[in-house]
Amino acid sequence: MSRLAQGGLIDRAKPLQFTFDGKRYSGFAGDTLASALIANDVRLVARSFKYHRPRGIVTAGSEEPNALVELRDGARREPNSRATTAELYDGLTAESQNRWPSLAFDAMAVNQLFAPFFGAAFYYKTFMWPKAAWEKLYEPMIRRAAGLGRASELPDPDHYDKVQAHCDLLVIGAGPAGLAAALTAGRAGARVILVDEDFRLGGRLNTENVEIDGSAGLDFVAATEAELRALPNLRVLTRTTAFGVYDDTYAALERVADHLAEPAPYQPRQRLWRINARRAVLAAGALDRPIVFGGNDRPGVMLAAAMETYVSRFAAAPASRLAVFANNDAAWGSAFAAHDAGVTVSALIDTRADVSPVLAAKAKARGLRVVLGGRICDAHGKALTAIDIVAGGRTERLAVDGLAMSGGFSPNLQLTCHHNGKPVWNDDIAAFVPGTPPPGMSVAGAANGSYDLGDCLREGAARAVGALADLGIAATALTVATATLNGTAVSAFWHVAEARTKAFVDFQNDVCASDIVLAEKEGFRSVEHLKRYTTLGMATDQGKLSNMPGLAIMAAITGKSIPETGTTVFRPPYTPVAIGALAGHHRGKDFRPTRLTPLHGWAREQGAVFIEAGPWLRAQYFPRGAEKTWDQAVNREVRAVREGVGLIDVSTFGKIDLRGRDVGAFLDRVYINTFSTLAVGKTRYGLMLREDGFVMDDGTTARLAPDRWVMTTTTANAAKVFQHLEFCAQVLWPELDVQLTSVSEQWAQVAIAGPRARDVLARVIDDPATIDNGAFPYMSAMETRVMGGVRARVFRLSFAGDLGFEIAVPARQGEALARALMQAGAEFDITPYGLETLGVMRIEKGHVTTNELNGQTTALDLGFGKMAKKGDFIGKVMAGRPGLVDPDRPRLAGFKPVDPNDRLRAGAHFIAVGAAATTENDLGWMTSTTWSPTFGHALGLGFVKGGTARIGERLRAVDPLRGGDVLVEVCNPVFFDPEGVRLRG
Amino acid sequence: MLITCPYCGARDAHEFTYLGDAELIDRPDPAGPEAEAAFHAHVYLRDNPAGPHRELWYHGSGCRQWLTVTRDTRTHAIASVVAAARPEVAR
Amino acid sequence: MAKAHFLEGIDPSTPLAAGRWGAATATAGVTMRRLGGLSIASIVSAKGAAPAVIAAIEAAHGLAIVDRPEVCAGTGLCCVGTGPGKWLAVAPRDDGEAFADGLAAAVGAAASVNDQSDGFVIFELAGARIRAALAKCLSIDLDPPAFVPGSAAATLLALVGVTLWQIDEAPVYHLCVGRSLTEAATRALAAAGAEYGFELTLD
Amino acid sequence: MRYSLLNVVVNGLTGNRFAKPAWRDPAPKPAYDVIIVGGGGHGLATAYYLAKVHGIRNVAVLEKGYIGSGNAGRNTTIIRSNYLLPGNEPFYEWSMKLWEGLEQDLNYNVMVSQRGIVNLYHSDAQRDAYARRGNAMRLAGVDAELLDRATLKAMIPFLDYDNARFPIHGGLMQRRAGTARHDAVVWGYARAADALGVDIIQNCEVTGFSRAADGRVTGVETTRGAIAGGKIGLAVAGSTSRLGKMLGLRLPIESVPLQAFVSEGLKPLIPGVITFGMGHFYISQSDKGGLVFGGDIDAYNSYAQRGNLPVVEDVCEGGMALMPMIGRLRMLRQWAGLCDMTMDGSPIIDTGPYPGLYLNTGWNYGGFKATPASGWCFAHTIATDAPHAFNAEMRLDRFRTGRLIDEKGAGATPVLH
Ligand SMILES: Cc1cc2nc3c(=O)[nH]c(=O)nc-3n(C[C@H](O)[C@H](O)[C@H](O)COP(=O)(O)OP(=O)(O)OC[C@H]3O[C@@H](n4cnc5c(N)ncnc54)[C@H](O)[C@@H]3O)c2cc1C
Ligand SMILES: NC(=O)c1ccc[n+]([C@@H]2O[C@H](COP(=O)([O-])OP(=O)(O)OC[C@H]3O[C@@H](n4cnc5c(N)ncnc54)[C@H](O)[C@@H]3O)[C@@H](O)[C@H]2O)c1
Ligand SMILES: Cc1cc2nc3c(=O)[nH]c(=O)nc-3n(C[C@H](O)[C@H](O)[C@H](O)COP(=O)(O)O)c2cc1C
Ligand SMILES: [Zn+2]
Repeated sequence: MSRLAQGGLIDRAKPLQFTFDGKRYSGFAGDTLASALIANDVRLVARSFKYHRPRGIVTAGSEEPNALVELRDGARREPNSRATTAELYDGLTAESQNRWPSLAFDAMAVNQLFAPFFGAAFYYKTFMWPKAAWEKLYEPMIRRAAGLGRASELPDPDHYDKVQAHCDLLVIGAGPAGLAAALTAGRAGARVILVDEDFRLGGRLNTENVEIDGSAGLDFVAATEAELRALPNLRVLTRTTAFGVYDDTYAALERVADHLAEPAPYQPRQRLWRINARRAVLAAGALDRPIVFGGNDRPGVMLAAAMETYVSRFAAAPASRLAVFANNDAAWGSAFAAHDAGVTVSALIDTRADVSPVLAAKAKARGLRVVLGGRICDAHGKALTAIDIVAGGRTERLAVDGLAMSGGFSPNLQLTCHHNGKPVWNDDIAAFVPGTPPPGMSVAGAANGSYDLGDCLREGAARAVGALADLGIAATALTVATATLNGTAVSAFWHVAEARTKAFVDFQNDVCASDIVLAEKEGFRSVEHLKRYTTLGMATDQGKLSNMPGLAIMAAITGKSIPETGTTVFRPPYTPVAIGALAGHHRGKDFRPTRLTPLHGWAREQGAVFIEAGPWLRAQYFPRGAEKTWDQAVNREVRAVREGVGLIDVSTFGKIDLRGRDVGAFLDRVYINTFSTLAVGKTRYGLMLREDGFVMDDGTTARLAPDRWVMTTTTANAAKVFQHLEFCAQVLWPELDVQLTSVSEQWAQVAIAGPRARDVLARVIDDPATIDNGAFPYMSAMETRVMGGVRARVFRLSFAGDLGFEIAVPARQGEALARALMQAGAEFDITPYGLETLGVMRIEKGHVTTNELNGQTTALDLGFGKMAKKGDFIGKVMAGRPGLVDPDRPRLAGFKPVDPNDRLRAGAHFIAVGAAATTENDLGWMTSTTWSPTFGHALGLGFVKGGTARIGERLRAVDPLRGGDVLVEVCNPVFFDPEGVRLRG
Repeated sequence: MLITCPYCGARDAHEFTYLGDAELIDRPDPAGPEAEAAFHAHVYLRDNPAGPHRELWYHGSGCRQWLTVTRDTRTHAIASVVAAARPEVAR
Repeated sequence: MAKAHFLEGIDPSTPLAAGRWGAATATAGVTMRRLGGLSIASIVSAKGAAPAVIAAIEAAHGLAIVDRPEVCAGTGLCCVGTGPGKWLAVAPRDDGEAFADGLAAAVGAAASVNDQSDGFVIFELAGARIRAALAKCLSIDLDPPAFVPGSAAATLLALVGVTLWQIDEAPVYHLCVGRSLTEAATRALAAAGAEYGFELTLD
Repeated sequence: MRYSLLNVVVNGLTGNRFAKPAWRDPAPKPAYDVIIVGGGGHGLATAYYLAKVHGIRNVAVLEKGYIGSGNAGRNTTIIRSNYLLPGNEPFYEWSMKLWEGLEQDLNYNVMVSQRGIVNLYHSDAQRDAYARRGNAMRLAGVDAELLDRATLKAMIPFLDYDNARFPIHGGLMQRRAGTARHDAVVWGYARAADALGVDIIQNCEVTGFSRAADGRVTGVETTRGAIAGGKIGLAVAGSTSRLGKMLGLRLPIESVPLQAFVSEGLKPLIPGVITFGMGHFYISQSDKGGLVFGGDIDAYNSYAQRGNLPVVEDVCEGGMALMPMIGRLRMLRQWAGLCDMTMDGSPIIDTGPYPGLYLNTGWNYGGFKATPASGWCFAHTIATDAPHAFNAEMRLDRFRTGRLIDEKGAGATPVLH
């Protein structure tokens, strides 16, 4: 066991059991999977992407490139989970990934032997011979070898939440800088949200042994946390990563239950926070970075800052004999911490020839061996066993089982780049610092390149004061008199030229220094090309560790400076985010809202089968008795209407109330035909175009009173038409007196159709005399009363093409109306019918719907050319363009099979008899088809060149997709009652 | 992206529907001499600038006003939001 | 296995039954009660006529309303601003038609009045965690001073268009939803409130 | 240097000592016969075919950043030829044919992977529209199949067929469709064009044009000096309006962001390309193992090359509705490109509108698959001063004449295409 006997922020009273690759281990509450593995002496935890090299744990945070595991099992298996951020819970299970048959013996490691041929982008240059082998052989092989973990392939059993929050100040990161910012703003009374991705507040204070105003750093954290949590205006969110900066909105992911075996009942697993923050302070700290030398990827090599975290925060020693390799002061602090905790520090190798006397003295006091001006060129062992130190022209091999490296820190400035801001180079700290952050964001502490603890605290407080001042909120900066002064000096050093073995830049994607050399030789010199050619920085850690050394090596080869070389772009998310969290509750049946008509309950009582019609659920048909298939029901329903009477729920139509002096003039401008002449008590069919001359929608509009009209739109276009009319009324013609109100929800609407329709209505309407054919002819409309005083609107219309009425009543009366009609029609065998039957009858009648009004058709195409009036209307001018009036455009016609036994299918194309079925000979296509019980054969509507001029002609309707080739006759699209006798009867 | 609707206040852009360049407000005179050319330009041709852009948004999930928003297409920064109706006839 | 979310077992076309749902907390953190016996009407002013409408309502009902997203409540009538020159008028009476006719008579040609008593359903939302639950479905800021008793907003709840206004400091809210979407809105709130214990009352 | 097995072995054994740049890095010459503005897939392919098919080798491709920095380097790599309208279908099928031989032609593995595309349908009306499209493809000699639910279920078992809000009824499939490696396409064309003498000039932004008295466009001004050109072709995708402005041109184009997403690397999971018919979501898996997915555009004009959160959520909602197994998989990175959306959703490859000027633009969110044919047809149009039959309908004046190519029927609202 490498668990140190004392210290650490773990709860030794709470032991926890877990398994890794099936083997049982134990750790403590407060551990991460990584710290627990280290405490159990597990070094080898993963295999790399390309060469399947053995890998260990490199970091102690979300930047981990190597220690990725499959966490949990079954449907909850999560590939590519970072052991360094997975909190230990009792019963945790994890498996290593991307290895076969086992982690210790991975057959794919033979890839390393071929490494000379597997350099950067090798796949673009090979696998082309023979041609067919790419897809048959090479690609499947590559795909199997690539990828990391395995998805569960089962539906995710957990659920997710999304929350909106609003605040004056969002503080990202709860290290000293963030805590100072939050406390300053919180005390000022501002609305503050403080997020940290860790499960503890404190940031580096949880690791480093420092003092603030005379007390321990951890005490400062505890006191600050207590005060923050007590403030009502401040919200603290731990386990919450701010991952993206969008316009006016920060996105953060809270891992609500990932530290539990499974979420408590009704607890979401994770929560997506969308935060509208007026100002933000980014205090995300800085990340230690690796140095590129031979074998720097071996298990046992880790970042110095991480080593210190394992030792100090988790009381887990990553090594028994440790060397430290660095170019900066901070790593010396890490070495001291390890030594002070009882870990043997065999050597402290610094690339610098000089360090501050203070550091030197501290090392001396501890009796540490220090090598100045030295480098490690290679590390050895499957798990680290030895290192080669180069100093003073000599190479020395030193046996160690742990190496802590530090190439200096890189500020965590990713979020400052999400609005295309570019970082700027700071030579003093050999790092990029934030350039232009997104509007409203300022940066404090190590994220801003300020590495001294006192500076971090002061800067955090000052940024909060500044941000609140912008908002007119006065705040007093938290004051700190003294804070531990740790050395912060650094001298740029990236790559050990003497390395003899593979030196890794991007650990996860196996990008080596040699790959960068190759990329440069082949002309991929821009950092963005370098990235894409070598995959540097494209792994799950997004180059948090590798980008800096990679571009520094490129800069060195090309002889350019680092700022001239530049960085690649940081994009959201800061760390990968579960897709489920971004979806929240909108999945399964709740993917989109379901709309129910006011007659839904009645239709269900009647045994309806429902179908999704856009957002609506509508009755499709009403099976009866022994009917086995849907078409049996539909044929019965059609016959019932044609021979007697049927009723259907048409409540889904859009209904728009128009009121005002100028409604007539307004409608004249939005419809192609005239409405201003429509008499009160009449309704008219209208066609609406878009301004580009194509049909937008059709429907009827009735005039109920001189200044009150009601329009119906198609179900599909209800919202679109309302928006369009609002545009016309508010923007185009504000001078017209028109008020628009959507009354779609208020009215239930039922259509009754069939020869007996009037007889039925007569028994339900309060004054039957008013619906006499004379008093109420076809295309009449009135406001009236039904069922003994219920307000109603009755329209004499029929989409089905029969004698018909549509009756609208207030929605709550809808089901009562349906029942009343059913009762009144019982003696005529009144039959409820559904969408499917309506579809049959409208085709029989040649009425067009979405299949025909698909946005590609003109009024002429539909045979409505004559409807267009002389004066202006929307779409008039553009509809006159040659392409739209071309006589060669396919026009609407009807079709029937020459052999009545043939079936027609929508989507078939028309070809002249004797002509080949090719694009050149394509005459048009079938839009809608049905088997017509009324005619005893199939019917179709479609667009064909020449349109109704071809009536009587025979064409092939070819349907190669389904092997169809049917001889059809072109007909009048109105099959049923072409003279309209039924309608008017 | 927040759009500060003059009636509703700051609202997320997902409550709005975008239409395009605010020149769509100025429908040409259909009886004008070059009506077809004018409509062609009105319906189809756009400046599509990289910079400030006057554009139409409909607050369909709010107050149902059509708004003219001046927004920089390089940064998404919004300089102004006003009702799209011409002021002389607006409410 | 964690318990599947209760909504997964209920088809959206089947109304969510009244009662307690979600976490078994001592008291429901979120309560949703359907209010019955209300008349609702929409008022849409003619262009430039909003002042006339305001004056007419004041004359007829003694209620001073404002052309802002606020709710003005008097005895027997409250008006919720839903857009420029637009209001939703709500009254505790069960004769929507007459209510709308009365309003229409009062405003005359200054506005278009429509009975919407059947077009909308109004819910009362309350409970100690109601703000937290609403934050999961709405994107507007409900914290004071951004939203206080008397504030109103036409906005999106999950993906459903709604009008919301605040009744008191508790806070209690009223939520007005289109009839066809009441089930969808109920489900969205049930999902949001499940964590805190959700209680649905239908009368 | 031709890539061959031998070459790979030799380089491996010699530690790549003899590796050569894939393309030269020439300084701009004062004049070229043809200047192509835009070093995306289309611009580079145009230069390649100008040199290869038309023997015009004194050609420069000017790129303001690095080649492939535009949409060519940020698309979801889907290639297909399942178009409906005769103005489009033969063109895209020609593109598919070129894809099928591209590796051999370019001597570069662009990883054309014909794993098939399935467009799901969820209603009879959608099925009918797909049937119309599939049959149009078959008439044009292109492969298409209409799959029923049972066939689909056997092929793609992990979709949510029953519980979904919009049950899956079937799908239109094109087996020859699939994906190609976006960056490799750019680099492959660049390398092949360079080998034929084309100058590829990066970090060279066109900032203006020179015009003769008769209006003829005679050259460009760039951040690397003025360059004269006999003919000048624009292939700048989302930047066409910005260049158009320098020429006083207003175009039927609006530029909007389209976002794309990639997940962490995974073992093979998704076989081909799948598109959801009732939500904005489509997905495929890259050879590296990342799930590459996307959805709707961000519906507003923008040159920011980044999008907003509501679309991210919308896309992920679609993904979860369609395949709830991806809930625990993580989005690794998101980015956006500038789409030059036209008023009918179809592209423009045309001569003019000024002498000496040639336009290649309006690829909406779908021009990657067009890359080979676009280059091929644009080269033809430039070389012969007339469109080829494949791009005969893709002309600028179609908005005036009304001979639109509107696959979706969305009309003159670009954000709806
Ligand atoms: C997220 C996303 C997903 C997509 N998915 C697909 C898909 O799956 N399938 C598909 O077929 N299509 C897809 N597309 C569309 C496709 O990427 C584009 O249509 C296509 O790449 C455009 O052609 P291009 O490659 O030449 O453009 P680009 O690569 O954008 O080339 C244009 C070049 O012009 C340069 N340029 C601009 N201005 C200047 C100037 N002034 N001077 C010099 N150079 C200039 C730019 O820097 C750029 O490199 C997608 C697009 C996006 C954004
Ligand atoms: N001696 C040196 O050279 C040196 C260098 C760097 C840092 N330091 C020390 O480190 C400390 C820096 O303080 P600080 O407050 O700037 O940083 P910090 O590292 O202490 O805290 C940063 C916090 O931000 C969190 N975080 C990062 N990204 C996040 C995100 N996207 N969302 C949510 N949380 C996120 C981290 O979990 C962490 O807790 C000081 O003590 C300083 O002295 C020293
Ligand atoms: C098909 C495809 C796959 C990608 N896969 C990855 C990936 O695995 N890792 C990664 O970091 N980025 C990936 N990217 C995204 C690029 O890193 C980059 O974001 C994109 O090319 C846009 O460029 P920009 O972000 O530099 O603006 C991929 C992009 C595409 C188009
Ligand atoms: Zn508004």
